[in-house]
Amino acid sequence: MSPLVQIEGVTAAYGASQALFGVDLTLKEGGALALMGRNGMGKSTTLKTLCGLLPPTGGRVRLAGVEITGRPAHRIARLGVGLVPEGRRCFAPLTVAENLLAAARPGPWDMARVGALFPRLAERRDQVARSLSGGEQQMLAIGRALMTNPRLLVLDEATEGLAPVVRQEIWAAIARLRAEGGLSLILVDKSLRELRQVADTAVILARGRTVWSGSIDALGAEQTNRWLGV
Amino acid sequence: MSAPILALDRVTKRFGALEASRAVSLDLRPGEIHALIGPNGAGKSTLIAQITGALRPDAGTVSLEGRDITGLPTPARARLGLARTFQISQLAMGHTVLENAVLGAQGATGARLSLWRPILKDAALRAVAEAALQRVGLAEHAGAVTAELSHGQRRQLEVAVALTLAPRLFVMDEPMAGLGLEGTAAMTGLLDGLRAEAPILLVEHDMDAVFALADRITVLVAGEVIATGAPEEIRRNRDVRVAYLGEEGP
Amino acid sequence: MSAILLIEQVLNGLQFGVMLFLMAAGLTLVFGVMGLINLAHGSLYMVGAFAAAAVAGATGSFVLGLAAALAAAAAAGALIEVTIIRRLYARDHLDQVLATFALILIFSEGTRWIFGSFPLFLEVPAALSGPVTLPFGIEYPAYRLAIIGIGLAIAAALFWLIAKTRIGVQIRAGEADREMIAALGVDIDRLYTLVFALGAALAGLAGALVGALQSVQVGMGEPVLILAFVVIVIGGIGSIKGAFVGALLLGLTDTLGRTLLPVAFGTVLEPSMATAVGSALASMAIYILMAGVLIFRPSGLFGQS
Amino acid sequence: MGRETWINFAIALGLLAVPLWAWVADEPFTITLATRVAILALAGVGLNLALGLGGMVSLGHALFFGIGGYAMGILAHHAQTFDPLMEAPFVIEGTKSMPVIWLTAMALSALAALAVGALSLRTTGVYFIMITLAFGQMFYYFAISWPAYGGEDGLSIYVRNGFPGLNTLDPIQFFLLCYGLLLLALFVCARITASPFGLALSTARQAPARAETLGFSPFRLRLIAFTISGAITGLAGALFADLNRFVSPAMFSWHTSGEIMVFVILGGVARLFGPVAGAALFILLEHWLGGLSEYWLIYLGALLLGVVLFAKGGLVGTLLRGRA
Amino acid sequence: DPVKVGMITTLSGGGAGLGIDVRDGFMLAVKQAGNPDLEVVIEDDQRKPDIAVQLADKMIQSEKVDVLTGIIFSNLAMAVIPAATAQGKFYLSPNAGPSALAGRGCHPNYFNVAWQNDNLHEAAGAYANEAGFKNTYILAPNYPAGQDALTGYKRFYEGALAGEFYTKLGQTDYAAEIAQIRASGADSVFFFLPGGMGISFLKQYAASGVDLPVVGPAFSFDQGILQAVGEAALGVKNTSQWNKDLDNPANVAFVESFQAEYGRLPSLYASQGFDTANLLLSAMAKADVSDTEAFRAALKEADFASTRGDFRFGPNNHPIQDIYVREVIQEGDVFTNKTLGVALEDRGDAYADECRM
Ligand SMILES: Nc1ncnc2c1ncn2[C@@H]1O[C@H](COP(=O)(O)OP(=O)(O)OP(=O)(O)O)[C@@H](O)[C@H]1O
Ligand SMILES: Nc1ncnc2c1ncn2[C@@H]1O[C@H](COP(=O)(O)OP(=O)(O)OP(=O)(O)O)[C@@H](O)[C@H]1O
Ligand SMILES: [Mg+2]
Ligand SMILES: [Mg+2]
Repeated sequence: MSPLVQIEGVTAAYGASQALFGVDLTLKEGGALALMGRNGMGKSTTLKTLCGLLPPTGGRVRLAGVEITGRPAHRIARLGVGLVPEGRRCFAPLTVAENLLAAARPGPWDMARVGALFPRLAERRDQVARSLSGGEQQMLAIGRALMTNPRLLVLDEATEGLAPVVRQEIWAAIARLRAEGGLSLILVDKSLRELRQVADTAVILARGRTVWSGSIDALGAEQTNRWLGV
Repeated sequence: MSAPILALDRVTKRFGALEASRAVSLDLRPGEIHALIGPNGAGKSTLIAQITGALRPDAGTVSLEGRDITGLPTPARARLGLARTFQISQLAMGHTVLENAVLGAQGATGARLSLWRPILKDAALRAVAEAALQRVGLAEHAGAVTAELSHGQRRQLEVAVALTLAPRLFVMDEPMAGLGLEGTAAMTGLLDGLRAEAPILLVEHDMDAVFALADRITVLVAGEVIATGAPEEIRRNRDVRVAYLGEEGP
Repeated sequence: MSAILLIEQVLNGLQFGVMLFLMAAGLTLVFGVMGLINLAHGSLYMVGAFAAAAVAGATGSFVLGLAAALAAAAAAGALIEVTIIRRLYARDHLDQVLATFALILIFSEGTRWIFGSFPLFLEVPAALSGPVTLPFGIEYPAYRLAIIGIGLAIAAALFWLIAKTRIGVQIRAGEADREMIAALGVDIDRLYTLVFALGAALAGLAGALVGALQSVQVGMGEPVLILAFVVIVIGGIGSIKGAFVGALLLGLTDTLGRTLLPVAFGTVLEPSMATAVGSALASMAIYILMAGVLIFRPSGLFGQS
Repeated sequence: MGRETWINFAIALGLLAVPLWAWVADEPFTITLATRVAILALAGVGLNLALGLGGMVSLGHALFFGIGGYAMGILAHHAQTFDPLMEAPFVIEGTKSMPVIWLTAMALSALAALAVGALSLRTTGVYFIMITLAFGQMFYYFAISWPAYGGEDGLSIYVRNGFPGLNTLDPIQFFLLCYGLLLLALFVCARITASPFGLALSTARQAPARAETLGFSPFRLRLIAFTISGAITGLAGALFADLNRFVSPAMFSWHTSGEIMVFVILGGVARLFGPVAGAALFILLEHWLGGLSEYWLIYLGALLLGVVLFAKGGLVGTLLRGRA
Repeated sequence: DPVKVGMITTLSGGGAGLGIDVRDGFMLAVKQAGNPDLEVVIEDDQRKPDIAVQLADKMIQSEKVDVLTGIIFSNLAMAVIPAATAQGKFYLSPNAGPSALAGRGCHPNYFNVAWQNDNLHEAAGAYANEAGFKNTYILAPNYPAGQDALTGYKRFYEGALAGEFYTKLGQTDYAAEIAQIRASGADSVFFFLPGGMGISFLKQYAASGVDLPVVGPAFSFDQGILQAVGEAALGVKNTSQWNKDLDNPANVAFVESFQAEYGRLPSLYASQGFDTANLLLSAMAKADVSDTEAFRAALKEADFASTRGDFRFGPNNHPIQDIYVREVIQEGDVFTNKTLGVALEDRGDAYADECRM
């Protein structure tokens, strides 16, 4: 069986400035992959090329064996990729309910189930997203991605700026999503401890290249020291 | 005990039915870092907005060095020595790093803005700006256009601009947000040194940083202060653990 | 001025307002919902009127003319969306102003090239020509009543479309963050082409309906465009409800200003002076209204700040 | 010197060289065209201060252009007919002296800009565009229907106003006068841009919250810039009226506002010499295409469209990129 | 010597139809004359005063024309004519005749070959007396030409006014005005609403059910416009110095050749363009343009066969001519005008006395 995500030698650039120089990454169906690296090393950019938000300038991206390199974002999303972007990017003038509705596609995840996962969102159904607190917006972004009923959920710093309890809540929610099976994950986060609990494999980027990959348990002090600065 | 620099007295703010600040009182004393923590949506940013003047409280007063500033607009507060950094960087992206800092130095002088004399030729302002950049470690990027900076560098520039103001106090909204582990450590070191210059009111979710830095911590939940005290007391406080830190908190 | 006349003038004001709403509805869709300043909206209005006049002239059927207006304007709208407008969403307002200003030139002169420099003929359908008698003995043109009806129906339909349907939500989401809505699986490009074509079709419909009352000529879209902008700015951009209220307010202000101001000045000035001053002020009235509204409500009556 | 400085230098030189050549070759109309470019560029320089530096997209600058024009028209008209502008409480006579007219034009348009700005700057974005348009339209309709100074027919001034020591009726001398004022305005704008005020203003454009926390009120900064901007455009209006020896409400129309904006965008927003390049290109196009076909506006439209879509940053921006 | 004519007229945008007719009429006469000494340069003013001024500068300074002509609209005429005549050029106006240039602002080198702006309105006033109107409602747009129109009408009209109303320039909806008219107790309506404004007014008036008699100047009932108004205009009386059925040889030949050349019926404006060119040709036959005095005298004689019959210049170089009343009729499926009679005979204008030259 072909892996769910297979990224091979992807390069990408913002205008004239190149950001990715050769990223390789493989995620098997049902797996959870931690994408790591210092600030500005290309984590978000890699995720953008995967989701079709930034067409790669070279290399290949495959989803469940189908080549999707350079396809428009909405096509890729419909193949089952749900994105929780860096910086939340909720639809500011829309209400919570409308934010969720805009993304909805048929499947097990619906308004009620998202509301059960994040009761706070259910309470604020009719509040516009721009007046939500940062944490509430983060929950909304995750809920919104779930509403597309993805097979792959891509979380780019999903716990940034969240209170510890909420962060724990979200990690618990992620763990639950994992346990229920069926959903594969790619995670970017700065908390190593939590990543270790959820992810099974890890990829480290430096200067737009894959510099290390393997089982997360194999990630030792030497690598974290060298590539992450801790 | 020295007189507080900043004092909030029963500040209250409502958004419709929601009470985002409920009679919040707190103060900031010389030389301290006072951390304001609380769950998402507790009303921290709302409180900061009332301190800096973006929002006006429905009731209660905000005073700076004994002077009531509740009704003052933001620029007037800035001129009184209130410096803030933003949760999401607010920088002139098209300007160079130096220009962003020099304008802060200009603001600090409180002088009327000249329309004629080129600002970059003003040696005194440049010196202040360059010193601030030096301190946050951006000196060699002074000529770079701000849009080209990495996220972490922009956070550093935010702090540098605040430094140029030579303020009476700092109000910082999540300065660690979006910084990597390394960056967080560097920022922690920077803030640690800063408190000698002016006290800091710090809003932050990074508990490692908060407990490493804060002299006092105030916990806000649902718009209300549920505890204020030294870090150790807060760490041990049951209510705080339930409402915010969680059982596995540091 | 008698009470009956006053009632009739209020009715005229409302009718003018509804007419303006027809013009403003498409504009607010595109302008508010998609965040695009489309100065060429007036050109689409003109395209509708010319298509209607040409087809009605050739076939003798007003209904066919209306259909042609809808089709031609929608097609023109879709065409410019795909080739030009699409590249402007991400640009700032300035680029949009310049590009659509250029489109006005192209449309106007292109129309003149095809249809010549003389106004075309478009007539109110026979079934609706002439007046009907309303309560209080008010005689009112049947065609204008029909316009009021159509305008109200369109207002309701649009309001429902944008506020209540999933497509409406997606359109608004797309305005807030195009890239994000695409990443959630919505084909925003196609959606926007459709919306733009819908807005254009509304403009074309307005052009055809109003063209039967007015003169179908090159440049007819411009004064209308400005009025429509005033309407949606008063109402609050992006709000169909705002456009509706704004249009009625503007229609009433203009009509009553025109008729009442000279009378009002007549009480203090000599007659010809009063008409001159009164009508000078009346021609500025809607702009004064707009400035007044914006000074007290900087984002219009129903706009979100 | 930076690349942009060289481009600016070339533009300034070009605008001077062409009419000088025309003077030698006895082509007075070319001088007239160049004068037109200089004056319209000056109007654009005014707008650019608000638009480029301050981020205020004003679609109402025709208002100041028109006020400048009418300041000239009314003063010269009274001088021409020898009846004073005002008799009580003190006498104000008309004048044919350019310096007096310029000062009046600038003062009046600055005053108008101050008032319009104070009201309009409460709004932002599209609302600002439209409220400035509304103020322009108010004046337009007022000027059309106000009979005292010709209404829609406008006012003709038979002889161009005078400047001490110059013969303004000589096209090249009048050109040099306008050119000098343009350079002066450009110099002033360059200084303002580099000044503390300019830096604060453009910070207020890019990050208003930042400007506030540094102690600057964005509203005040914008209002001051808008006023200066209005004064410069007003001066251009007075010169334009002198060039045509005629003023009419058309100067107030939204087309005029649109055209001034087109100069700025065509040349490059927030580029010092953008309006100069834009006005020159526009006038050239108008002049050349006008002779091509009765439907030349189609070509003009297509060209403008091409510039917006494919030449980001306008002419100056494109030149900068082309050489980079 | 050859004569070079600069024609500045409106060929694009809103008022283009009028400029095109003037140009076509003018060029028809030029073609028929076949005079190799006459050269014409044509430019489009876009109906913008500043463009018109710029074009005039260009024609004078770089094309070195001897005669200027072509302007349609009064506000553009005011911008161009005083400066052109001050520089010693001849100006022959084929359409606009603002009062300022007929009175104190008259100039020996400025000839108006159409009418003084008030003329057709004056004729409408005179006709109103004849038709027995006692209580007319009058309206016009609020700008100088509109104000002049109402003044002109009142100059000859002897009855009472049921109302006097200024509309906004460019207005397209007249429901409010029509309601005022209905309520005013008027027995007739006079309006001056040029271009699209007139079309809109007439269509809406027809639909309103008010059926008071209407009279107006020819501008809203001319050939180029009538097809767009349609049946709504049938029966309306309007005043004009020309009509296509005027029975003089010059006119019969003109109407026929214009139709043959351009495939449409000539309009008022076309006839004015045609007359302007013939006036110029008649002067060229008598004098050399470089001899200003002689050429001016030759122009003043107006020794050409005008399409409107008798034509001569008054002391201020404005026409003295008959002004007719016409009625809108339908011929087959074409709407056109039929001459009913003369409203004002040998009419000069009200400003000639103020002209000192
Ligand atoms: N929109 C953009 N335009 C230009 N350059 C960009 C843009 N976004 C990112 N970059 C650059 O691309 C490189 C990779 O950025 P990316 O956002 O992928 O890093 P990251 O690993 O996600 O970092 P972080 O942890 O800070 O989010 C960086 O050098 C960054 O400066
Ligand atoms: N303008 C507003 N209208 C209505 N509710 C608002 C508005 N602004 C904030 N709120 C609400 O007030 C509460 C406090 O918000 P605030 O942004 O102050 O929280 P916070 O403590 O800063 O949270 P975070 O840590 O997530 O940033 C939230 O529930 C938010 O939804
Ligand atoms: Mg990232
Ligand atoms: Mg917050």
